[in-house]
Amino acid sequence: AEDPIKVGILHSLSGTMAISETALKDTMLMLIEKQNAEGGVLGRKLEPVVVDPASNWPLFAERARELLEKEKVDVIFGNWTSVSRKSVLPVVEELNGLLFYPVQYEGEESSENVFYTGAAPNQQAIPAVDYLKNELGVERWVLAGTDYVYPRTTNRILETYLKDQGVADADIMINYTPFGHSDWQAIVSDIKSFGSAGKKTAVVSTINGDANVPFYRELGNQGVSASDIPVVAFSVGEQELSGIDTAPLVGHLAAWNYFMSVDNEANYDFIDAWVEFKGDEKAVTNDPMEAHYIGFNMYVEAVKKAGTTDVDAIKDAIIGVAVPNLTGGIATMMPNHHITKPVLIGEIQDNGQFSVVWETPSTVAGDAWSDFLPGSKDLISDWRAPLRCGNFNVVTGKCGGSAEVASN
Amino acid sequence: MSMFEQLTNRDQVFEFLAPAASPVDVRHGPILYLEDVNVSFDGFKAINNLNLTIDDGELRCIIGPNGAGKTTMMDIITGKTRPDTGSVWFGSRHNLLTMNEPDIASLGIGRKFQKPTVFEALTVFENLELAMATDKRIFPTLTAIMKPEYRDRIDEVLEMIKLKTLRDKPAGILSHGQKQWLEIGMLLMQKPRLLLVDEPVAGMTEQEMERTAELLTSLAGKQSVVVVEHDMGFVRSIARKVTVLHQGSVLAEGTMDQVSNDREVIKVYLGEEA
Amino acid sequence: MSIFRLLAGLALAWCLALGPAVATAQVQDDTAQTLLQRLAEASNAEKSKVLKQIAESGDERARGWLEAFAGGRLATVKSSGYVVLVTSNTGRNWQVASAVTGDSMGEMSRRDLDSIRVNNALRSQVEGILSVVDLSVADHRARSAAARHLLGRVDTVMAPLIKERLEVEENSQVRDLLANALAIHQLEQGDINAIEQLSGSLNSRVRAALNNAASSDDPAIAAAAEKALASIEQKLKLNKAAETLYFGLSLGSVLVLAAIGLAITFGVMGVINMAHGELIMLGAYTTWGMQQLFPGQPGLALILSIPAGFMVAALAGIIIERSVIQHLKGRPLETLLATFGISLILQQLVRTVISPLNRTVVTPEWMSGSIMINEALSLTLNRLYVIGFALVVFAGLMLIMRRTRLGLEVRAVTQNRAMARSMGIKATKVDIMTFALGSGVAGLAGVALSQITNVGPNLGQNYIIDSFMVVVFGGVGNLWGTLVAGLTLGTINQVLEPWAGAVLAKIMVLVMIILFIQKRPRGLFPQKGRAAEG
Amino acid sequence: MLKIQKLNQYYGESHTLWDLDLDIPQGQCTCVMGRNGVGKTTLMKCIMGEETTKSGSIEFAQDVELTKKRIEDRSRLGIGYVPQGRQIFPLLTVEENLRTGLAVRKDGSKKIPERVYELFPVLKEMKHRRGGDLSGGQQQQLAIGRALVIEPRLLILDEPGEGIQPNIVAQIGEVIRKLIEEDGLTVLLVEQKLPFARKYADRFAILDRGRRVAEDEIAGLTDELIKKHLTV
Amino acid sequence: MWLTRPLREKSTQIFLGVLFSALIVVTFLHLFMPQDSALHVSAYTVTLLGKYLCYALLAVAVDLVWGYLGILSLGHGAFFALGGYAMGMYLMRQIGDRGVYGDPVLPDFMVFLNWDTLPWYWQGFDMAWFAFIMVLLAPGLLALVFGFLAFRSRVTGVYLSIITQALTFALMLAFFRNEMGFGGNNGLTDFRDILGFNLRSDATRLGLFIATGIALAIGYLICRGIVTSKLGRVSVACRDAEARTRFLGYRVERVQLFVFVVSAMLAGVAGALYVPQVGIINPSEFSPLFSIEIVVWVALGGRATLYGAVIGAILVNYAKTVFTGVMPDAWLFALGALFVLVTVFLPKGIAGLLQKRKKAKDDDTATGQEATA
Ligand SMILES: Nc1ncnc2c1ncn2[C@@H]1O[C@H](COP(=O)(O)OP(=O)(O)OP(=O)(O)O)[C@@H](O)[C@H]1O
Ligand SMILES: Nc1ncnc2c1ncn2[C@@H]1O[C@H](COP(=O)(O)OP(=O)(O)OP(=O)(O)O)[C@@H](O)[C@H]1O
Ligand SMILES: NC(N)=O
Ligand SMILES: [Mg+2]
Ligand SMILES: [Mg+2]
Repeated sequence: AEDPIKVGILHSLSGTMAISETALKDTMLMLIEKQNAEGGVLGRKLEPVVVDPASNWPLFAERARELLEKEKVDVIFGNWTSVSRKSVLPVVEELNGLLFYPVQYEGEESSENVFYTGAAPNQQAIPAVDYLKNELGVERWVLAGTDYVYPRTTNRILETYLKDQGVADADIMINYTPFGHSDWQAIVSDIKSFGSAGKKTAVVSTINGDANVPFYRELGNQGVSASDIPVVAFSVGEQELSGIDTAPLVGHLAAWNYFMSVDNEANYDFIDAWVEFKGDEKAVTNDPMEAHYIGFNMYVEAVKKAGTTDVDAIKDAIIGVAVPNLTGGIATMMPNHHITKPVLIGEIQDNGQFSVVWETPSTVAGDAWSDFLPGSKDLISDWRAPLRCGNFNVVTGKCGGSAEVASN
Repeated sequence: MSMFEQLTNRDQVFEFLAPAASPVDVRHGPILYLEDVNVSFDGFKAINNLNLTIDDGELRCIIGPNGAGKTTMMDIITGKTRPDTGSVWFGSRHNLLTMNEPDIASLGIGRKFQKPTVFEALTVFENLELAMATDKRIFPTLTAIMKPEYRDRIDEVLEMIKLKTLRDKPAGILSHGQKQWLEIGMLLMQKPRLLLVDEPVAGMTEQEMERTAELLTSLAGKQSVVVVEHDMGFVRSIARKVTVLHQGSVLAEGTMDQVSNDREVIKVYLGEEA
Repeated sequence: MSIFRLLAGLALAWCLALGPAVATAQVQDDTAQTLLQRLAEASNAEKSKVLKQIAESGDERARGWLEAFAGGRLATVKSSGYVVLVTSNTGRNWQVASAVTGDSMGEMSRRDLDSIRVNNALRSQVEGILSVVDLSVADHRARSAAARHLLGRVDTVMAPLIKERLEVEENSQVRDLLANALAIHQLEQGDINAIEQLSGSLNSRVRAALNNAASSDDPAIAAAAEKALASIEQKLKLNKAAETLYFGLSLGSVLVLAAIGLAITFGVMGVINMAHGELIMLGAYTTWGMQQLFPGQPGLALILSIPAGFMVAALAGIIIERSVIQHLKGRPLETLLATFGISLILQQLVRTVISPLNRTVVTPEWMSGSIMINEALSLTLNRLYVIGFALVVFAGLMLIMRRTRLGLEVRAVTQNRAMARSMGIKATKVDIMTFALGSGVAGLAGVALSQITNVGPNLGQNYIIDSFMVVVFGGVGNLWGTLVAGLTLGTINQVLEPWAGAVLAKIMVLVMIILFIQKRPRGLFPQKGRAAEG
Repeated sequence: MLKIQKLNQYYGESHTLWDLDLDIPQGQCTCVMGRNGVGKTTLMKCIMGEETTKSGSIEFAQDVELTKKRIEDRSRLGIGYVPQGRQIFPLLTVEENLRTGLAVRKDGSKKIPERVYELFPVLKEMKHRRGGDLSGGQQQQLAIGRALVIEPRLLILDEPGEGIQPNIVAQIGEVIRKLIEEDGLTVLLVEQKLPFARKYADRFAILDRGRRVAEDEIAGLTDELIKKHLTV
Repeated sequence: MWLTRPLREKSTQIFLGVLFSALIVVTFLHLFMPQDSALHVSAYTVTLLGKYLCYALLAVAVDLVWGYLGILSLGHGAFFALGGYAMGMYLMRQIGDRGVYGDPVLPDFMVFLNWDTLPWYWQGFDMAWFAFIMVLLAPGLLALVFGFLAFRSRVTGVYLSIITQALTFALMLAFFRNEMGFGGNNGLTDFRDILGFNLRSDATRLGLFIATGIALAIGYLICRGIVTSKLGRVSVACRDAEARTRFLGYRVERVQLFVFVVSAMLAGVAGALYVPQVGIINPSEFSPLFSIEIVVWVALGGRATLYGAVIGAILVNYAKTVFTGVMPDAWLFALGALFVLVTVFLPKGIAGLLQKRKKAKDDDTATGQEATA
């Protein structure tokens, strides 16, 4: 047989991010196993190469280099945090690798070598705010986040967006907390008073990771219920809920592109496979896992289409590739290396699942560059010939500063 | 002991070129002067209106019951303890209460502690090297080199304190008595104007005591020496003037004979048969 | 929303007028089934109507249906469209029962069921219906909750009914709430006199109503509302201060709990125990484990976790002491290296054996929510318990260290091991017991923390730095110091947080610690005297 | 009471005690003498178990082989130790320092024997002061008092008079005699000061460079011996 | 001269010999061995080794203050990170208009945070000489101010350790804040050139590796020079009996300050060389756990030996690299066990093991003799 196709898996298995990323590694292993059971791709088996960047950002770059230079993998699936992606980015560009990034992120990036299968802000944050405004009549906004770039950027975008819609300064409260923040007493109390001004108030939460549990606990204990002040979260999924006592949370919201509870045969099959793979009846699936599912299938299709695993060939072939997602729709790889996704709003239920209460009528294509940030509203990304540019300025008609990189 | 003096002066070719390390002004009287000093610890008065003067070149013995405040007095002089009230002058120019330990030490006050304290990780030789009177600022210390005459001096002292064989052993392995000797050696290296010696002969044999007595007497005159000791035999052998401290203040002062016949001193300190 | 109002009004009428007699009424089973099926098929707007009909049906099962609907536990069987009640909805197969008869229908695959969607608006509507019904129940707490729910939700149809209810209501708290609810409604109608009733209340919905009135077109009303608000603001300030103090104490007691075990192992024994955080983590996982052992009885499990958490962590401590620490006597700095290794191992052990994911620890009923001091000041119960627990643990430790021989012996052993042994003190035993004690207390901290924060492999790391900070700030070797330091740092943090934000507040606290140590180089309660100065 | 035979001790590679034999008869005070660094303290530490011996035996009360006992059990056998350099617990109060000795008392008493306070009244006065704050002499008194708390059968004193005021030194001597005569205590004393040794000891032994070079009744401590082994 | 004195020591000669041979061998194998040869050292490995050498220099800096001065700094990562940021700022400015937004002056993260001018503290970092001075100055100054306050007040022991930890923790939180103007959590990344050389070329990488090796050699010499000088013995005296040293007339706080600042600067240099090799600097380098880890390397290698620190740093990080690759799920067990076993069975670290061997051969060489002029 031919050499196997080597698939690098770059997810933290230790350190603070292991909590989120371990499941993604397992997802990849499961997908690869399944693909191999079906005979691989182009008659070649797939071979996973797992490394542990240990939640250490420089180590991500080092491991990526190891995967590409030493292990000579054909493609990498990996990363969770933005900073780890930023760390890896120069390496995959230098060594001309392929990276599939499965997590919702702040946008403002488009690399020739990276495929963003998670949501850009316009595929999560904006629709969620629209829902709150239009369906729940929210007029007053708390933007609460962990102090790092994803929440900062998302909140900037939302702030601009809300103000464009006529929301007054006084009706927006912005709050940042450190990673792993565990004492939410004062903040929840502030949110409560902010919410007692007579207008319907909601919290848009970009609070990350471990900080969520104490946050929701405090909300519950201080008697902030979803019917008073709903919280819509962008980083709380089924996996996070599996570590929370959900009873006091019922009715709070999350915006994602996938929920485990979605009633769809493909989804049920995926869940069955996952439960079997993990050997744990309680194993849950979540949005980034779906993103890997989509990304993996897109890669497989692209390899089939190109007939090779050659990186440049894949880059050309993958644009336009469409595969089914797990919510009954189709995900298509766009020229800006982002994909089309439906946006779903779900309410937390007492069983740790979300019940979908609203969804976009059709899928939304991801924007690499936000329309709501002054620096980027004129930029577009298109990696097809002849443009081949990740940051084309439509006003000046020039490809931004990365022209050199593109020809690298 | 001219040999010793020679040693200590070897780098001073001319008197007026001597480093201004110890600009003590003793023209107008005593080298050390304590007036109305008071110290209390959590309400306990350890030093109580203490007045004491030591003349330049004097050898003074201080005795007194355990807890009389002798060590505390030395702590005050060397800047380790700050008194609540009172004044402490070194010569007529230096108010010791405004200075910190290293400043006081560089003025020329050296001390041997009651409980021997040496640098255990350093060798005996290095202990002496560090004590040597040299420029103790950072860069001079960094660039200091071991001149042959320094080495000779250290070896001389090593000979004197009988630790030659243990020269390159870490000081941590010394026996109790050997550490006492090493501390005395360090004091000698320091060439201070004023030596404060807290219980130098504890744990020494009679003969060693005699040698120590000789050493201290020989230093007096050129340097001022304050000795605290409980061994009356030793005190008697060196004493000129003796001060008895009791409950933080001076109980009696005078010659050894005067003091040892003082009823109070006998009562609180010496005991009937001494 | 007016549909909801109308419905609520009707329901109230139904309830008040007919009383318990209606509760026994029953509709035909097939009618009920159709009703529920319509609920399943309806759009959100229509669902609202159907809910109304269900409420009006007066069926004794109606409450169950409404609650099940609000809880997302109604589903239709895909093949038949039959509406079922989901009695257990975890995993891939759900337990279902007939919604109409209540008979169990066994397990069904998730694939074959279609959940009836509910959302916040509908849930709120159901709550409204139920709370109106609840206004006439016997339990005054339930009435009070129902009345509170009505604040800001009364409309013209309901107003007279509330008035009637107000006549007969004898509980003063409920009366007050109802009066306020009514007054809000009247204010909305432009009745300036209502402001008087509202002006003393600290309730946030009342404030919301007054805020709205303050921007009213009628200048008289606006002015009166402003005035009422101002007086409320005044009272709020006081409450706010009290609240901040409470937050501070509660954060402080968490710090104390996390640090107090370290005050023993590090402060007294001198072991730089980097695995302290992981011992806390073990305590937290023990709580989780106990809750798995006693499903459905989180309270009992939690109480049993106190001894269990202590034992588990103490046992781990003993193992650590015997296997590693005992070989490092007299080399305290090396303990840092070894225990750092142990902490890595323990973390990964939990990741591998249990899961890298956080575990759910349920808060028992009696520990959730808050006790209300007044409308603006409530003390969250879990935190209150933690404060109490911290104080009890502290007192207990203090007793052991002060009143028992162990306290004396451990200090003797750490100050001069050889001499202590020469005095006949069994140093090895003392080491084991002390380390076990410190570790056990860390376990207790874990039990408490499981009620506040995540139970996951990183739990320990989040507290280790703070713990060392507290012990050192208080003065190593002094338990009082740890207590005071923890509470002080907690309070300062909470005082700073509102105006500096959480991140800056934390930075400021750290800088403060640095500066404070300059002033007092040996912490708040330094070891004094000759020996300490060295 | 104590019979030491062919004892050898090393610090790392340096041989400190050489084939040392020593007999300490019951109910007497034996004084060990020798220049600084000859190994007196080392010998005491070997008896207490603070240093391990390479070979040889230490027999206690005819039948107990001390070298096989753990340190903490030695004090339980009734050996009290006043080490050189006092070794008090600096951060424990005076009273707590004394209380450390209570655990091994045969009668299980929880009270510090009055005798200790009688002998060293200053200790009673300073009961609540930290041991480390005491003056040198006071600490020495505390160290002796602490050893007495356990009511030992054998009392080891390593230069007990060091730093103590003359009248109390004399008093200590008297107490030693009294304990020997009244309670049948055995005392092993390290002392440099001849007058004290002559006055209170029954026997002496001289060490030189780790070897026992003389052993006799105290009367046999001749100037010649002194000259040979005790002068520098 | 104090700096050249260590060159006469056998241990320093061996150390430098091994270091320079390694540099030469690696360079040779990288440049002249064919790519497919088993002996070829890839650019990946070169950079990896370069990273180890940075860590080694950092560990040497920590050993200087911990081993010889008794100051257990749990915040040395802060100095490392500051040096790294100074270098990162230079590298950011070198990107020029090649950033995603094409702004010739502002780094990308500033554009997207809507900043319109470069903050004052970013001025000058476009000039290499200025940036390189800052690499020394920033950590040096922080150490100076912090050390001045702490040593003046005689903060010692665990109290000092914990406030160094508080220092690095506070800096971490501060640098996380986007308002600080250092790129927040994402830090500084996507570097292009250094001194005009393309950072993405193998030659530059090799150059950086060699530069790091030389920096380590110089750093080692400086430290060795200090510890073998009289000042080194004074340091040890401060470590063991601070009060006693004062009574000899040494200003302990100045000795501590001097050594601390030197150590901080070395750490800064290590950070500056680290950043271009790993390609990112972000606030996690300030994390207290990283600083603790550095101490662990030193302890593992053998405290107060300097070369032990180098061995410890390289060994632990090599172990990490190997373990995370070979057994990604269980590597923490292995690393944890390594720490435990070394402490229990090798009380003086790995250097202790080497010393024991050496001791058997030639007995002692007293430090006093090395000081001979
Ligand atoms: N830091 C302190 N805290 C409390 N008490 C202290 C402190 N320092 C000294 N003292 C007390 O002050 C008194 C004087 O002590 P000092 O050490 O000066 O006595 P001394 O004369 O040197 O006695 P000795 O002859 O026994 O050495 C003692 O009672 C001692 O307990
Ligand atoms: N820990 C140690 N390591 C190595 N050598 C040691 C150690 N302790 C003591 N020594 C050496 O052993 C010898 C005997 O010491 P010891 O303390 O027993 O003497 P000593 O007879 O009690 O003297 P002193 O009269 O000074 O108290 C000394 O030469 C000393 O240097
Ligand atoms: N991209 C994120 N969520 O960091
Ligand atoms: Mg004294
Ligand atoms: Mg001795």
